[in-house]
Parts: sequence; structure tokens; C-alpha cells
Amino acid sequence: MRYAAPTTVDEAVGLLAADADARVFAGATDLIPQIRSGRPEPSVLVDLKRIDRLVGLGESGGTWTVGAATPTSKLTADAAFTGAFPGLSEASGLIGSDQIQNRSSWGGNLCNASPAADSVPALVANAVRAVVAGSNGERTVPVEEIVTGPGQTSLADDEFVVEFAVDTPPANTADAYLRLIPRTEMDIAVVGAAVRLTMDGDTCTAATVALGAVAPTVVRVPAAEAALVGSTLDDATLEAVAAAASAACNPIDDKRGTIEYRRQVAGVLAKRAATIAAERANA
Amino acid sequence: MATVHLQANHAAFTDGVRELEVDGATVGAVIDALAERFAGLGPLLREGSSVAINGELQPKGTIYASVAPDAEVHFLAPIAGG
Amino acid sequence: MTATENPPTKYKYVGTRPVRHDGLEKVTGKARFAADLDLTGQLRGAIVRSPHAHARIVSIDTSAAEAMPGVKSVVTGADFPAIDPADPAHDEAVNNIARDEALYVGHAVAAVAATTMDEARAAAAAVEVEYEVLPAVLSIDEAIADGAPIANSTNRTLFTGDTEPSNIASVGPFQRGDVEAGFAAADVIVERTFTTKAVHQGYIEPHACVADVGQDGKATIWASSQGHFAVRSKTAKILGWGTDKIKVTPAEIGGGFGGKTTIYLEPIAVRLSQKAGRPVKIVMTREEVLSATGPAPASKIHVKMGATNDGELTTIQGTLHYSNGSAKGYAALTGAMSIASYKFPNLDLMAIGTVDNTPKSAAYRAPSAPQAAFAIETLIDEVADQLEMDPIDLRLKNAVVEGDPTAMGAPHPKIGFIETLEAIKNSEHYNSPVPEGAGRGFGTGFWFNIGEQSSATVNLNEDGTATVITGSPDIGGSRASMALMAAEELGLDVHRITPIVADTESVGFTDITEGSRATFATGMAVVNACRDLIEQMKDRAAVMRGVAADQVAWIDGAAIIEGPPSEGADPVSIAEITAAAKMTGGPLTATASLNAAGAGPSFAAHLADVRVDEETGQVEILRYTAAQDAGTAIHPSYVEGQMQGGSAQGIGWALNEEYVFSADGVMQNAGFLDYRMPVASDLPMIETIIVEVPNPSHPYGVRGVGETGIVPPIGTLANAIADQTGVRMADLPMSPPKVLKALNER
Amino acid sequence: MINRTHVHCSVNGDEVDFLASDNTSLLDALRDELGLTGVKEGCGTGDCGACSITVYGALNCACLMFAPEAEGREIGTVEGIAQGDHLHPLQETFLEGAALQCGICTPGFLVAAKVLLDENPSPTETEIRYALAGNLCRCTGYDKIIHAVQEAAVQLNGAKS
Repeated sequence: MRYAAPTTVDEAVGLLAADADARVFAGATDLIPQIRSGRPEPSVLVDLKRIDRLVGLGESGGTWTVGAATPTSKLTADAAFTGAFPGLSEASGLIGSDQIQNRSSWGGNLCNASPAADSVPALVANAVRAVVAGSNGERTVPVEEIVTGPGQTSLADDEFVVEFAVDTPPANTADAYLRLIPRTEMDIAVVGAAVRLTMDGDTCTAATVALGAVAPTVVRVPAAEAALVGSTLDDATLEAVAAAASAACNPIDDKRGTIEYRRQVAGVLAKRAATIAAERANA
Repeated sequence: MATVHLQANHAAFTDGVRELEVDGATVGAVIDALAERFAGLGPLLREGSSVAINGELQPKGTIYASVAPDAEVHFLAPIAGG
Repeated sequence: MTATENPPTKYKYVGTRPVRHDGLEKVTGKARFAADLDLTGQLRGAIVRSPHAHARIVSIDTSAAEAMPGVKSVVTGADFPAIDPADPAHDEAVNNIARDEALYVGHAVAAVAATTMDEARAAAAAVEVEYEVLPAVLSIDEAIADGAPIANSTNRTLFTGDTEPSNIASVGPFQRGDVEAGFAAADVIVERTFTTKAVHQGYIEPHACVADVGQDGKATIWASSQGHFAVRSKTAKILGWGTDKIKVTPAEIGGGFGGKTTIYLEPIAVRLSQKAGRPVKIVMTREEVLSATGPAPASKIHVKMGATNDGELTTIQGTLHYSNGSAKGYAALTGAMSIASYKFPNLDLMAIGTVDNTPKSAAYRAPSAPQAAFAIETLIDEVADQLEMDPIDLRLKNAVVEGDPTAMGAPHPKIGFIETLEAIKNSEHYNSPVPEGAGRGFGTGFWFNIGEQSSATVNLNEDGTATVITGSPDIGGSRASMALMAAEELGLDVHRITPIVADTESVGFTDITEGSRATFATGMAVVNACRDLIEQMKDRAAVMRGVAADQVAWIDGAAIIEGPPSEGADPVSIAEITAAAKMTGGPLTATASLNAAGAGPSFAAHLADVRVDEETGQVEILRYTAAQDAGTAIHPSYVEGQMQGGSAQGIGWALNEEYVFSADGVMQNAGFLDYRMPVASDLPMIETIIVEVPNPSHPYGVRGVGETGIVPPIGTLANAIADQTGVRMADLPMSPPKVLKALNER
Repeated sequence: MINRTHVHCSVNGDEVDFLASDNTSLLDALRDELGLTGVKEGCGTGDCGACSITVYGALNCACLMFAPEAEGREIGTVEGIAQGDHLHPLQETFLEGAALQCGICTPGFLVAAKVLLDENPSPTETEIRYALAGNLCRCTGYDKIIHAVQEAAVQLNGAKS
């Protein structure tokens, strides 16, 4: 095994193209435990954090650009970013401890392709786009097209995510992310729910609802979105949102939760997140 | 004679006797006397029991501890700690 | 906040809170734990572990591993002497390294030593083991099922004379009175089955040791252990060596809680070192710690309890199953015996220990008591509910006092249960309103505590300072307690005393630090040695002042001359006596050894306020108070620390900790990510009330305090959850999915 | 075949060089190559915080970094918290407040708590609890640790004013 720390995207692509067993990493918070638990070691470890673009954070012309390896602690510490995307910021800030926060990144959280990744439902709810580099140049794809299943992505062997782009939300729009973990910290989400709403006074005019940890990949819930749009988030609407979210789940039983539990709590978190998003949108 | 109190698990070897008078100046002598009277009880008392004399828990494996003529001797299940 | 029967004004040092002697090393990173050692030429060891829950080991081929780069030695079970299954040491020996039968996933079957960890790991993976997979038993229910496969072919039910293999480790009935009559006299009868999963002690330091076998064939071991003399005797037994061939030096120990009373690595490290001719260090990974070292037993406990309308608990009847994991043990017996807090004139308990193909269980802080207390404290709470009685008043009415029988029938010595209950009843917490929408629960716990063998040597140095040498590994601040008791005896400032834990060749035999015994028993040895020294110093002072020895008294750390002709002469200080020692008879040193009788049981009572999120099943602890009878608190900060630490462990056990096994016996959560111990944000401050009802069998009245604190939390939290929601949780852990399921079924 | 990389970095203010296998964690390199055994391994998976270090002042788990990643960086460990014989107030309050029992987690807690107080001089109890949630302690129930951090904050703020 060999460690490499390229300083340009091209150099990194070259390393990947030259060796099918090469693997990029940002925080290695999942990679190192995987290697320790006996998964085969990559031939080349490509550390992306010395490429400036990969660790950037900035806004220009109404679009935020976030490096794929930018530590999530940098996002949560950025008042402008957190103001624009409160839910995305809180989802990013929930990835592990303060120690982990200085290593974790959207790129790592997304491309590790865990169904329970905290940032991904919020990335989906905000229609975040991933800029992917490879031997054939760069392409931009919606984040929901990156992950295809647990541990599986649509990226080719010589591709990696360079950065993310997300448009500043329109007026009276806000997001929220809630997750359920057994403790108060340090756990993987048993259920995660991200909701983004645009409000016109008391009435919701646009909605996105995305759930994590309840299916092989993040689940959008169109029925919940439809229930929200045009509503005032009255009790009946929220119950419809909860029912739609529960129905959209395709969960498993595992050491973290049961199928029944995930279904039920997905509904609870979806309605609670919707309520918070609506309050924020009108704030 | 000391009064000996046995547990229900000991009683499996004593036809149900749980309390009896036994002669013996030490715990070891009491155990020997009981083992002679009740086949199979010896190993349980020697290896699988703790002993309290007049309510005071005795060091594990003790056989030399004195047993006064009017003592109350309890054989207990073994006690360990964490 | 300290409630005391007799305010400890009579002591100058005992009851104070000096900075611990080993603290500086620990806050600067200099303290040496076993894994921190690095000897010249040291090799790294790695263990080959069974991937099967139950299998016959057909053959082991080590040739490929031996040929790998950097590999210096390989051992298997064949490198250790055979041991008779009837030998009490058998199960621990084969748990260290399997012989013919792999008994759980993670069971050690071979080991390698190589120059680097990478090489050792690679070679371990290259050891070829041929297994014949056998049917496995993974739970109490499977173990006791009709026609169940035998989990461990060497197990015979203890003390029954049975010669056939069995999944029953032990059977223990406990009876008094007449339960049928007791139930007939009862106005209220409650009954429930409680189940708990295996949980781990969760010490943060993984097991580690370094072994170095010299040219003379003698082994030196540096160990992370609660008892290095036990490491010596167990290692000697497993190797078939004499204890004179082994020296064990205690490293600083990074937590034990009972889990480091057994050994796993030392005999293997010694054999690897002997074969390689170089020192060998073995450090477990966290995954190995969780999947191959002792969890506390899973249990299944059915209890039926009766009470009269005026709150007298008349009767208890129950069956207590505890899993010992892959080996025999006493877990169920201990569990039944821990039911000792209430009078119950009629009692009929059957304790059944089972054997299965999960890791061999080990002691964990008040072993087996938390599971039983969960059942008892829940049912008593239900009785209180039905009788509409205050839960503390109900317990006060039935609480044992001196002379009342324990589950085994032996009378309790002087105990402070009533005082402990009253401490909570009188607390500000209990007298404050329950927060809006929350629930409040109360529960209690009992633990025996034990005495056993200890040795101590106290040396007075030439400048009047002292060194206190014991053989009790310090797992929670006990060195400070030893120094405090020596300071009190000698009248010497506690910081002029250096307490150390010496190796097996430098201090007399001392049993394991377990059963909350170190401050009690080893402390008593220290006190005895100090008293011997005082007599010696009085003699020396008499020589120095030219008076008869019986004219010298020892007061406030100095020899006082009484009677003519030197009445009123200047007192002789310790420093003067030690400075003159070479002219009065040589160095001053004293050694004391004992096998301590009269350990004092300790009772605890806990109070918790919780808020259950009734839509998600999450339980938040809003406030927590723990009261415990310490006898006498030698160093109150570390008494509080034991109470708080025990509470936190019990809270973890109650809410989230559990072993999760796959259908083929592989632990699914062998890491701190999914083995969920409490983190700082899970807990509130844990308020403590130290109750002091002195133990008459100890010179300062010490009861052990280490263990009891883990006993009450499970019942306390279950009762708090019931108070808010009306739901009685009977299956641990009370994790969000289980709580929500119970709420749904309400 | 595992490549070995020469690493040059600063540790506790000292310029150091070491050679480490590319698959080695920074934790193993600090302990085995530089002898900084105050950095502990409790889990090796970033879940216990016993190996907490700083990288340019930011809190990290040394077990989750590959050793070559340290190239050119400024690393801080528990061994660098005291200035010579002069203990940091956190070390003093941990000692005075009995905030350690076995002491294996203590180095990680001190590193994490110092980062917290450097960034947030007057944290609330809740902020302290969440900031230290990445550090497991099995002995204390955290109570005395939280108190020690609160007391150190008071002392540090008093020294400043």
C-alpha cells in the first residue's frame, strides 16, 4: 500500500486511472475502520485534502461551492452558510464527534454510500449537485444519482467527487434535518429526515422531503411533498406527511433498529422536521 | 455443638435436612463431620460454598476458622466480586 | 453533600480529599500502561480466533505462517499442557487457548509473534485451522430447550455428581418459610418475567501484556490486571510452571470493573516469548475485547411476589436463569443470593446457570446483582403502585436490618440500608416536584463485598517520609486511600507518604482487587503494618530518651514521654526517630498480612427523573441522585467517583448496552460505535449522598464502595419510565425501539 | 509490499522526523516511532477519543489519520499541554477535582477540553458535555470531569481579566 497526496485534480485522476485498486479518501473515518476490520487494503491511498479545490467553501453569484473534502466543522462554523442552509448545516454537524467533524466531509459521507449517512438526505432536499472528475473530464450530476446502493456508487474507477454546488435558496425557504439515534451523540442514524419548505405566509408553496437509513439509498417522499404543498401544516397535513413518510420506507432489521421502529419514527421525524422548516422559513 | 444451616442445594444430599447440630472446633472439622454423614456433600461444602460464622463472612476456602460450641454456621453459595 | 451517622470529625486525614499520588503522571501522559511498554527486541503478538460459534478443531497447520516474513514463533493449544476438565482451572485454561473444541466466535485457537504488527496480523491470517462445525447454542432458551445440542462437551453440572455433559452449569435452590402460605396471606400478588442481554465491562484500555522469558527460563510479565498475583498463579497453572518461574509487574490499569480478574493473554505471550527468545507484546483490539473477553451474563428471571394490604412483603418465588457463556460458573447462584434487601419471611428461589456458545462470562461490578435487582425493584414498585404507598415507605417497612436473614439464611451484620433509604427520602431531590410531563423512579441495590488476602509493607525512610507498598492494583484511586489510612495511623502528612503497588517478588501475596475489597482488606493490612511501626518507634524513642518503653505513648505523629524522670521531655518526631534509626537498631519497616473476615455489605438507593419521548421511545435522564452506605469514606471524592461511575454503567446497561449476535453467533456490534456506552451528553450530573454507617470489622469502619452503585439504576430507570408512561419495561435494554414498541402495545 | 514514507512535522512545538509505513495510523506512529505513549488507543475506530490530538489546533483522532498525512503539519498531544513544570489549569483542576480514576481516557479528555476552552472560554454544561461526547470515560460517569472543565474555565477567565 502506498500513500499519495496529489495537489491537483488532474494528478489525482492520473493516480486513479493508473491503478484500479487505488482509492481516494478525505477523512478516512470509515476507511481506516474498514481496513482494520479486514477489508482488503487499497493499493494506493489518494489523500484529496491537499488539493485546494477539494477543501474550499464559498459563495458566488447565488451558488455555494463546497469542496468534497471540506471538513464539516468548517461548514457549521460558517455563519452565512448555516444561515442559508440551517438543516444542511445541522445534518453536516451531526456526523460524529468534534474529533470526527474535523475530518468528515460531504464527499466522504456521500461516497462511502452508507444508507444512514446524515448529510445525504439534506443534500438531496436541497438539490445539491456533485462535480465529478475523471479521465474524461468533469461532469455535474445530482447527488441522488451518486449512490446506487449500500456501499455502491455510480462513479467509475477513475472518478471522484471534486466539489458540490448548491444554489442559495429562494426567499422564505428553509430546511431542517432530524435524526434518531439511541444516544445523544456518537451513533449512526437509525432514521434521518430532511425537509425543505418554501412558505408564502402560512401556506407552503414548495416542499422536499428526503429520508435516510430507511432504505438502501436516500428516499424522496413525493406523497409527503404533495401533502405539504398548498397546506398550512395543520395537524391533518402533518399526519398525512407522517403516514406518507412511513409508507415510503423500505427498511431492514439490524442492530440499530427494527423495520417497524424505522417506519414509525420516519413519520414522526418527517412531521417534526417539516414544522421546524416552516418556522425557519417564516423567521 | 454448633448449629449448622444448609442451603436448599445442600439439602439435596441430606434428605432435606437444612439445620442440624454438629460437633467440630473448626470449619474443617464441621465439614468433615457433615461429609461423613452425607455422601456427596463434602465437595460442595469444600469447593462450592462460602461460610459465615455468626453472620460474619469468612475468608474463602477457610477450614481452620474456629467454631465456638454455640456458634451459628451458615454454608452459603460462593461469593465473588467484580 | 454528606449525610453521616457520626460526623467524621475524629480523623485528621481520613475523610479528606488530597490530590492522588499517581495523578500527576496521569494528567501529563507519562503514566505507563501495559501497552505503553517497549522492550528492546520486542515482538508483537496476534491471536488467531475461531470464526465458528462451536466447532471441533480437526487440525492446525502453522507451517505457512511460520514461513512468513518477520515471524519468530507460533503457538497452538498443543503448546500447553493438557488439563483435566474436573480441574477448577480447566475452563479458564481452555478459554485462553482452545484445545479440541472452539466454544464461541472469537475463541483463541493459535497465536503468532513477529517483528511488526503488520507481519503478526498477516501470519495470523495464514494459520490454517480445519474445523468440523458443530451445532451451536446461543441463548438461555436454546440451552435449556429439550434436545438442545451440548454447547461445551466438558461441562458437567456443578456439585451434582452428574457425569453426563449438560448445558446446565449449576442449580441452586434457596428456600425458607412456606411460600404457599405466604401467597395465601397476600392481598396483592405481582409477577413478571425479565430478560437481559449480555453486557460488557467496557473498560477503555484493551487487554495488554508484555512477556519476556530470559535465558534462565524465568518469565517477567507486565500486565494490565486487577490482580497480578492471580496473573502469576493462573499463568503458572496454564503453563504447568512453578510460580517461582514467573514475576508479574502490575502496569497502570485502564479500567477493569471485574473484567480484568481473569486472564486471556499472558500464558500465550510467555510461550511465544519462550519460543522466540525475545519479549512479546500482545494488545487486543477493541473488537477482540468485545467479542472474546468476559461479558456479564445474559439473564432470564421470573419472579412472583406477594404483599399484604398494609405493605408487608410476605413472599417471593422465582426462577433465575443466568448464562455463563461458554464455561461453567456461579452467575445464577450469586444472582439469587443478591436478593437480600427485604425480609420476605417466605422465599423460594431456583437459580439455574446455563452454558452456551457465547464468550465465557466474567465478573462485572457486583456480579449478577443488577439483573436480579431489576426484577425485584420493578415488582416492589408495582406493589407500591397497587397499594398506593410511597415507594420508599414500602421499602422502609420491609428493609433488612442487622440480624435479618439474607437469601441464604445467614444473618446480616451491621448494615445501613434504612439509613440509605432515609437519605433519599430526606433529599432535596425527593422532596422537589417531578418536572412537568416527566417520570420519577426509585430503586435500591445491595452487594456483599468480600475480604480475602492482602499484604502490606510500610517502610519509614531516613528523612521521616514513608513508603506504603501493597499488592493491590489501583483501579480507582486506592493508592490515595492507603496513604490516607497510613497518614491517620502514623500522624504523618499524607503527602509525605508514597503509596505504591509492587510486583509479585516485592510484596507479600495479595488477592485480586475485586469484591470492593482493596480499601477494606488491603487497607486493614496497611493499618496493621503502621501499628507495628508505631510500636517500633515507641521503642526507639525510649532508647533515645533513656526511658522505659512503657513510658512512651504515640500521639499526633510523635512519641510522647510519660512519667518520671523525663516527664514532659520534648516529643520525639518521626523524622528524629528515623534520622537516629541506625543508632537505635537499624531501619524501620513493618509488614502485615491477613485474610480479612467481616467485609461489610453496602446498600445503595437511587432516584431518577426521566422524560420519555412517547413518539420515539427515547429516554432522557433529567436528574439523578445516588445514595450509598460507604461505612466510612476514606477519600470522599473517590467514593463519590465510584458511586457516579457505577451509576453511569448501570444507566448504560439499562438503556442501550447489549450484545447482539447473528444467527451463527457472530457479535454484530463489537465496537464502541454500536456497543453504546453512555457519552457525556447522555447524562446529567449524578448527585451523591454518602451515608456512613461504620463497618465494625474494620479499624476505620470501611465498607467496600466499588460495586453496589451499578445495582440500582436499571430498576430505578424502569420505574421512572413506568411513572411517566404506565408501561413496565421487562426486557433490556430499554432502547428507543423497545420502549416505543411497549408504548404502542399500551 | 507496504511503502514507507519519511514524515517531517512539528509535534508539541518540536520539529521531528520519522519513517512510517503508509498504512500506519498517526496514532501508532506517535506511540511507536516518537514514544508519545500518552496518546492512547481505546478503540482504533474514532469512537472513544483516547487518542485525541490537535492538528493546527483542531481536535482529531490520531487513530483515524494515516501517518503520512502529518507531513508538514503542527501536531499537539497531551505531552505538550504542560509548559515544563507548569501544569495547565485543566490538569490542575482534573487533579484537584478527582476527575480521573484509572486515567486511560484522561489524556484524550485534556486535549479535547483544552480545544474547547481555547475556542469557547465560557461554555455551558451542555456545551461541555457535547464537546466531550467524542471522549468515552467508563470510570467517572463524567460528573467530575465536567466540573473540572467548568472550574478550569473560571480560572482561565479569572487570569485573563
